[in-house]
Amino acid sequence: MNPVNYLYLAALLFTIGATGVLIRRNAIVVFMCVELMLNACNLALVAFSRMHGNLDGQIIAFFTMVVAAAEVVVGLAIIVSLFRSRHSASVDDASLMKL
Amino acid sequence: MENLIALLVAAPLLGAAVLLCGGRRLDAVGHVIGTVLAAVSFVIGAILFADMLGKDEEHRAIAQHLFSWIPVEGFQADVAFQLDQLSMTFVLLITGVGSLIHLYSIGYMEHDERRRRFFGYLNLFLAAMLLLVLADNYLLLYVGWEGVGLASYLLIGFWQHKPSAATAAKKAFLVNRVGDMGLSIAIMLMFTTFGTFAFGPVLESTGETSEGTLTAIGLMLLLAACGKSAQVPLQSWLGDAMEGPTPVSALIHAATMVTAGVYLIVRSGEIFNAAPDAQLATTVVGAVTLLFGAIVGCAKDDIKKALAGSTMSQIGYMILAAGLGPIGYVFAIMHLVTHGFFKAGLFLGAGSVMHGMNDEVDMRKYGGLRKYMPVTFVTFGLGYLAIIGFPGLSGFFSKDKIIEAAFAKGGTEGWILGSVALLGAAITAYYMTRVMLLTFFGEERWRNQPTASPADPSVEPAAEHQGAHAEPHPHESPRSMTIPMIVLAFGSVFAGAFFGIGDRFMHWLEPVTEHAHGHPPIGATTVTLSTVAVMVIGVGAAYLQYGRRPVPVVAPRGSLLTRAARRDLLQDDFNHVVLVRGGEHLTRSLVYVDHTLVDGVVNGTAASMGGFSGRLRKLQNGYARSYAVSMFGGAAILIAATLLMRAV
Amino acid sequence: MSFPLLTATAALPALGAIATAAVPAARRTAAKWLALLVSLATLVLALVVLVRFDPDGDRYQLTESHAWIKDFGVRYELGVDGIAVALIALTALLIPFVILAGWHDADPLETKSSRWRPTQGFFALILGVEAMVIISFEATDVFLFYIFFEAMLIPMYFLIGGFGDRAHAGSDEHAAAQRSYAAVKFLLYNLVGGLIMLAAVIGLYVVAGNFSLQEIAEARANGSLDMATNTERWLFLGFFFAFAVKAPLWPLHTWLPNAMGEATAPVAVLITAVVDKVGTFAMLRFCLQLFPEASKWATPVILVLALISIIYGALLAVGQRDIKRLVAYASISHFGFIIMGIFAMTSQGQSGATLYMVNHGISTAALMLVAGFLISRRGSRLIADYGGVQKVAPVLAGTFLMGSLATLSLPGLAPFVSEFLVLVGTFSRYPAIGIIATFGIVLAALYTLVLYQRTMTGPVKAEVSAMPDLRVRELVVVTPLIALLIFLGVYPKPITDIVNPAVKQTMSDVQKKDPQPEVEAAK
Amino acid sequence: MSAAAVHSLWTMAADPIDKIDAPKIEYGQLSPTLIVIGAAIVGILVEAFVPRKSRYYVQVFMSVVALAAAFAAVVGLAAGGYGTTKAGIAAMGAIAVDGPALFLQGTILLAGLLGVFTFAERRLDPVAHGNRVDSFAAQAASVPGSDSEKAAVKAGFTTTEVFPLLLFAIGGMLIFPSANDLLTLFIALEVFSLPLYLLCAVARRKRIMSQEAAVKYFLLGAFASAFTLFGIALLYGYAGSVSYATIAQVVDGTIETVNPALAGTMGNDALLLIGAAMVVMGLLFKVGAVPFHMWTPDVYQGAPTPVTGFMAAATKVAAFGALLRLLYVVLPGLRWDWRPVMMAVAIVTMLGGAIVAITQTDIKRLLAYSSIAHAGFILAGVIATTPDGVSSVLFYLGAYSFVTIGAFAVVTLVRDAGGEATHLSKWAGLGRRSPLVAAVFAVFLLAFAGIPLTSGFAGKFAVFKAAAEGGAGALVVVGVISSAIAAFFYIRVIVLMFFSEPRPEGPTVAVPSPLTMAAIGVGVAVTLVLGVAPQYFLDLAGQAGVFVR
Repeated sequence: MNPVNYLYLAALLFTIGATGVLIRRNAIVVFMCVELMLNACNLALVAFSRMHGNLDGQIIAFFTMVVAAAEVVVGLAIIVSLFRSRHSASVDDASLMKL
Repeated sequence: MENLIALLVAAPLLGAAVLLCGGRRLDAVGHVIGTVLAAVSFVIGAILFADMLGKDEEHRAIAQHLFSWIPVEGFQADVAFQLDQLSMTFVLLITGVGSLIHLYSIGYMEHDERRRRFFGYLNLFLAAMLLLVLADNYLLLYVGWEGVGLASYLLIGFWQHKPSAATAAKKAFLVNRVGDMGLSIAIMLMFTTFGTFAFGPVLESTGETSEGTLTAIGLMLLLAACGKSAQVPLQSWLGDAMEGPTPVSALIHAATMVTAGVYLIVRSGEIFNAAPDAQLATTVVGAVTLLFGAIVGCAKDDIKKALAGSTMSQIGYMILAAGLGPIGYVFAIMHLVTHGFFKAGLFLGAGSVMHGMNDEVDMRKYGGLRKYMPVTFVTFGLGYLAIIGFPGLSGFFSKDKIIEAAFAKGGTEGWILGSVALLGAAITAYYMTRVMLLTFFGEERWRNQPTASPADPSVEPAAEHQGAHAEPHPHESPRSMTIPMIVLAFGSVFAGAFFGIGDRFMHWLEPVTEHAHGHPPIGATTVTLSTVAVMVIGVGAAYLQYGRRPVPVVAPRGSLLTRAARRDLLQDDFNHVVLVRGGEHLTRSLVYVDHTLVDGVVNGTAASMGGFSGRLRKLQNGYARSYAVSMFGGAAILIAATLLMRAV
Repeated sequence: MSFPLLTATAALPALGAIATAAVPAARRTAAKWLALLVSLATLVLALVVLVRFDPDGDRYQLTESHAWIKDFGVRYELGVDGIAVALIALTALLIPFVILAGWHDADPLETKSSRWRPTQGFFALILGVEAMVIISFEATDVFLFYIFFEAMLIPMYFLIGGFGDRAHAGSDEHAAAQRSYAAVKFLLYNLVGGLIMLAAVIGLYVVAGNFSLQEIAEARANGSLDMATNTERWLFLGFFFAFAVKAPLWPLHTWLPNAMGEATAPVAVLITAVVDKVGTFAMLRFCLQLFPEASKWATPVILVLALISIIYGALLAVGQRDIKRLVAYASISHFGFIIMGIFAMTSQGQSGATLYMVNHGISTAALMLVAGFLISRRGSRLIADYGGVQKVAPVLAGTFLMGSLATLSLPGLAPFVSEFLVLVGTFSRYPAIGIIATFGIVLAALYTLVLYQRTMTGPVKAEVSAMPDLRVRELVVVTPLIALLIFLGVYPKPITDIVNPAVKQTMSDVQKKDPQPEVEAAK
Repeated sequence: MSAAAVHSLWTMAADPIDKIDAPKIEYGQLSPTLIVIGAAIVGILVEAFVPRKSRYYVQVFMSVVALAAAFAAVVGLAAGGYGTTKAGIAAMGAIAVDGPALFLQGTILLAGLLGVFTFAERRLDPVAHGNRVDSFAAQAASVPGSDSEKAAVKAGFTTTEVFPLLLFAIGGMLIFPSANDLLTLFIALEVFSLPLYLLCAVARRKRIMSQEAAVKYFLLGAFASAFTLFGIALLYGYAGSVSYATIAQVVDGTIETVNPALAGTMGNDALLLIGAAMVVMGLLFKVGAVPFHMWTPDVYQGAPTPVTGFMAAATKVAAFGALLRLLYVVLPGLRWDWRPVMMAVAIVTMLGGAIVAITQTDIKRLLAYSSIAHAGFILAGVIATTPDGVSSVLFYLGAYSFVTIGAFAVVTLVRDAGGEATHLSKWAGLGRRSPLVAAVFAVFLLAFAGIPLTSGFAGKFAVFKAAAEGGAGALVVVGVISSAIAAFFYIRVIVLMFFSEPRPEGPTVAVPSPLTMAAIGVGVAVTLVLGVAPQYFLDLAGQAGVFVR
């Protein structure tokens, strides 16, 4: 199958993720959407890696996963603390600071 | 000898400086210092005169260069004096009459606690006036020109606590400024035309430039003259100027300063000779003012204002003469001098009357004063005869000559000007007789009726113990006041004859103003006779109106003309409506414009910026997702733009 | 390496400012005396400069030149020509009077927290301004000039906003608001001007590659540096705009009345007599030298604006109810004359303009300071609140009159000389403009005399009946100024001698010749 | 991690393995980064093993020492000529050690040092239960206002983890501008972002806002880095490598050995342009350029002020460093594509920041918007695309970071019952109450406004000059206009402080410990020195103005 299709898929996933970030209220979901975007990137990297026949892309993909994991740690910590202090995980509720 | 010229100016200047900066400790001796220094200046003048007479006509003019005043690339203004016959005439007049009036003021201002300052101002005036007539270039003349303006401003407003006085002073200065504008423009024109504004070079090289330029310069000089000499249309200030102490009116607003315009025109003779249009304008101004002043003089009940009108009209004669060119210059100056004598005399007389009448100025409240103040009566009477041109007295000689010259101008102009001058003579006779009768003859209208006018502060203490409503006790003035009057009376009697007979004065001035004999179409004798005739008519008319019938204390409503004349023929109202009111509206609206428009634009931009900011910051609505939207959109735009850049 | 006289002249007040600011709160009087002494010492230095300057010598003298910011092509270059010398002398001369006049203006009203030291601040700021003004007169490096041209706004800003009239002391909320509005307006106007100039300065660097006035001017003269016409015009406009705001020229003038109205009289003098002069001076030195062609190109417009300033300023002065605002508008009118003289591009005009800067400084100082004394007595700036002062305080009235007469440029007083020179200079090239401008002298008489009449003459108002006459300190301030006015009116030669060569130089920079008199032209 | 190395490993798999040659690491040249990260790791251990009472002192001491040492190392390297002559690529192509890198690392380290000082400040808040407290939550985990929080406060807990976090962030920032391939760039980005997210969340006062700031920063930051990563993927797809040098060569078409597999994608400029745009966007997010700026005000306001100060200064420095390297090393070939776009961004950033700031009422938000406007000014220098441009940007960053840290440090001093009094109305009459503090803050504001004799002016002049010479005159005009607008609100604050009457219930100015004093003092000193005699530093930046390829 033409590797290019993987790129299209990656782009699609990335867009879905981005859209999710834009439309979903729940912080956790938003965050998951971000993760989705990262994984879209991974897909693209791997696809390119295959096309170019060198390993860099795959290596980077691994790094990305690690980074994603780290982000989860930090992110969940923050989101949880927010949730505990306001009993809601809606990003729209967190709008004290504006203008 | 040359070096004396500077002293001439320096003496009174020193006086002014000392008196004005000296402070109270000089109060006791101030008037003495002032008078002495004025006299010193007169003596110096006399010495120089004697020296000048010693020389032959060609070499009489002397000059003194003090220092270079404003040295700038291509622009040379010096402080330098020139003393020729013309200047000398003025020097003697100014210092002579000036000294007399200093003397007179000692008595007149006796009760004023600010007498020292008064003498300071008088000295300042003398200095400025001498500077004016001694300057050897127009710019220095300009300094004197405005200097006398300042002095007159200070003296008119001497009793500053009187709003009327302060206003009159301001008015005088402002109207004069308009004239000064003319003078400065004239000087600028000279500079651009001749590259200099020293009398010598300018007047010699008049031939080298176009008549148009010269006309322009001439008209500008005329404007200046109108301001200083209270000629129509800038005459309005002189009447109000009578707010000043009477000696001031006598010295500045009768004898000397107001005649500076005549000096300016005669001095600039060559320019006018080469610019007939300017000359014509001058004669017209003179003629108009001559009538204007005379008519106003007839209507005024305030003795000083009546005399002021007469001054205006007499100077009208001089300007008229000066406008006639070489045939008139000499007579203009001659009339100027004689007028200096008799008009000063008249004013001092008026002052002396007021002095005896608790400063009452309304002639309708005088009457029959001749037996209470004989000296004043006699001197005033002589001055009166002189001004109406009673044969043999000085006025007769000078005025008659001017009328001749006016006719001699020839053509219709000549006829018109001449007849106007004649008419003026008649009216002069009329209103002066009126003054005379109202003041010294008739029944004593000042008895048992209150003195209306507020007592002059200088005699406040007196006024108090008399009570505000006490009836005045007319009395002769002190010696220090009568002596000057007597001296001036002599002048007004004999000066004319002395000058006129054998054309002494003409020969004296000729080298400076070069004289041309004018031949009136109707012989000189006819003119003389008609002059006398109209004079008699004028006197007669006045006698019929004021000598035979009792004079009402309260002025009758009078004819339309009379009422208009009482209001200076309404031109003051015109000024008020057009200039004052209009000006106020203009400035007020400008203030508004400055605040709303000019300032508004800036504040407006600031405000709109703020509003824009306020709207813009609404985007920062606190919702993380909308921030994400802007980022997403931004990214999209960024990518699109980048691709676009490549596409184009 | 000779003694850096110019640096010293600027550095002395700067150091003095720091020292004054450092004086402890309690020792207020000490701070005042320190400031006064420093300003006097500066005056001495300025006089030394005046003496050391040789009118017939090089164009720029007492020059100093040190590397400063190589990367910006900036050097620390000082040097004075006649015009600068005259203005430095003026500045150094006025500051002591300003300090003396403002002796009590900054005394704290109520005892604030011990760290609040208004008095020290006031005098330190004044000295700071003096230092900056002097160095911007001395700078022959565009960038160096620009730096201080901008920086002097800050101390001025604090002087205007921080210290009001005793009449409207801090307690009054409204007055405080007015004051800070005026201060902000002053700062923003000048800052915007300065920033636009900054763009032009950068542009100049891009074109010329360095900032040395002399190098650029020479390069322009000998054609080795030619700018595209448009570039030159844009740069010129950038520079001129800033100077026109500072000067101020209609329609950029509206900050001046507010600033002068709200500031104390000494500060007002500082603004109009000292700081604003930098603007006109800079037109003469930078606009004409760096952009001769553009200057000539812009002349008609500028002359018309100057003309408007003259008439407009005078008319508005007539319409004012507030003494200080009146003087402010009068100043606008006078600045119109100065700018007109500069751009008439005739020797008389430019000598006149330079002379005008000096004379206007002295005369406005005299008038404004006396007005300040008057206001401090009655506690009101409204003309209507006065009347008959002449009777109770004759000396005050007399000095006030002298100031007024100087303002209406009466012959015999200094301003007349300069004003007439400007008029003649303008007239000889642009007769119409010259004539219209002459109307200014009538209007000047109008507003000054109206002011004098309303405040000083007439019946004595109850509120002023107990008004004391001038005190010794105040006399010490006014008398020398008036004496100077008279002296320079009778004998301006000392200044013209210094100025003329510089003017000749400028004229040659713009390659302009004076118009020949008709008669000689005919020959 | 260079592509080549990995590749060889993979291909050799078939052959019998005799030895694996270890990658070559120039520890000396990497020492600054290594020191900091090492110290951070040790810091974690400290948290684990050192008794609570003494942690604070150990952490502060260690952080200061580490940063000082790292700075010394940077100076050493620079002195050793690694900035100029010996500049080169280290760590097998992953890290560039050259002028800009060292200059920026130095700046970041100094900023970090001052940051540590402000972090360590414990005199400002009133003593709680006999313990001096800093501006960080007693126990970030506990719910605001809950009993556990009270207990934590009572027990005198302090979040000393902030110091290791700070060190990690600094470590990431040190790598960021010197990253020489996209992978390193991405990792560095995350390494300094994640700790910052956390630091934002741990304020002692106004914790809700603090957490909100953290959430916003985190989500948006992650969002942005996702874009960056996708951009990286595309660039990799375009060039078949993530190494700057290789990509640059591919862009210029000067690459020597063309792998036939690459030929397909290499031609495809869409990949290149989109990829580049997305990577750049990630960086623009970090520098807070419009329209990616919206996190800035909220985060700056919510985060603990010391963190804000550090973030505002150091993040900008690091991000601009990376941006410069990306644009000058990787994409010079694309200059004509990105320049106009960046110009537009610069213009909207300058104007947007300045205009919105006019109506701000909170001092921290105000400074946030001003930092946006300044990002615009710096972009003007970036766009110059001349060596002068680089050095002007370096200089500006240096000058700006000190002013910023100083300014925020002053903000920490003005306090009332509710902690820092950041609402502008509370600052009224500060100049009357405590002239010194007000004067210092005025100096910083004037520097922001770019008044002559302050570093702000020198920097602004430098970048505008560079821009003008680089042919971006329009930017200069817009720049001065927005400076004028900006001046307005800086002056507003000064007016407020000096010309309006103090409120009776106004805030008090806390007397700080020598730490904050040092931070502020250094800020003022640098501001004035760079304003009056900037030549030396300009030279420094000038020498550092060349990137190694």
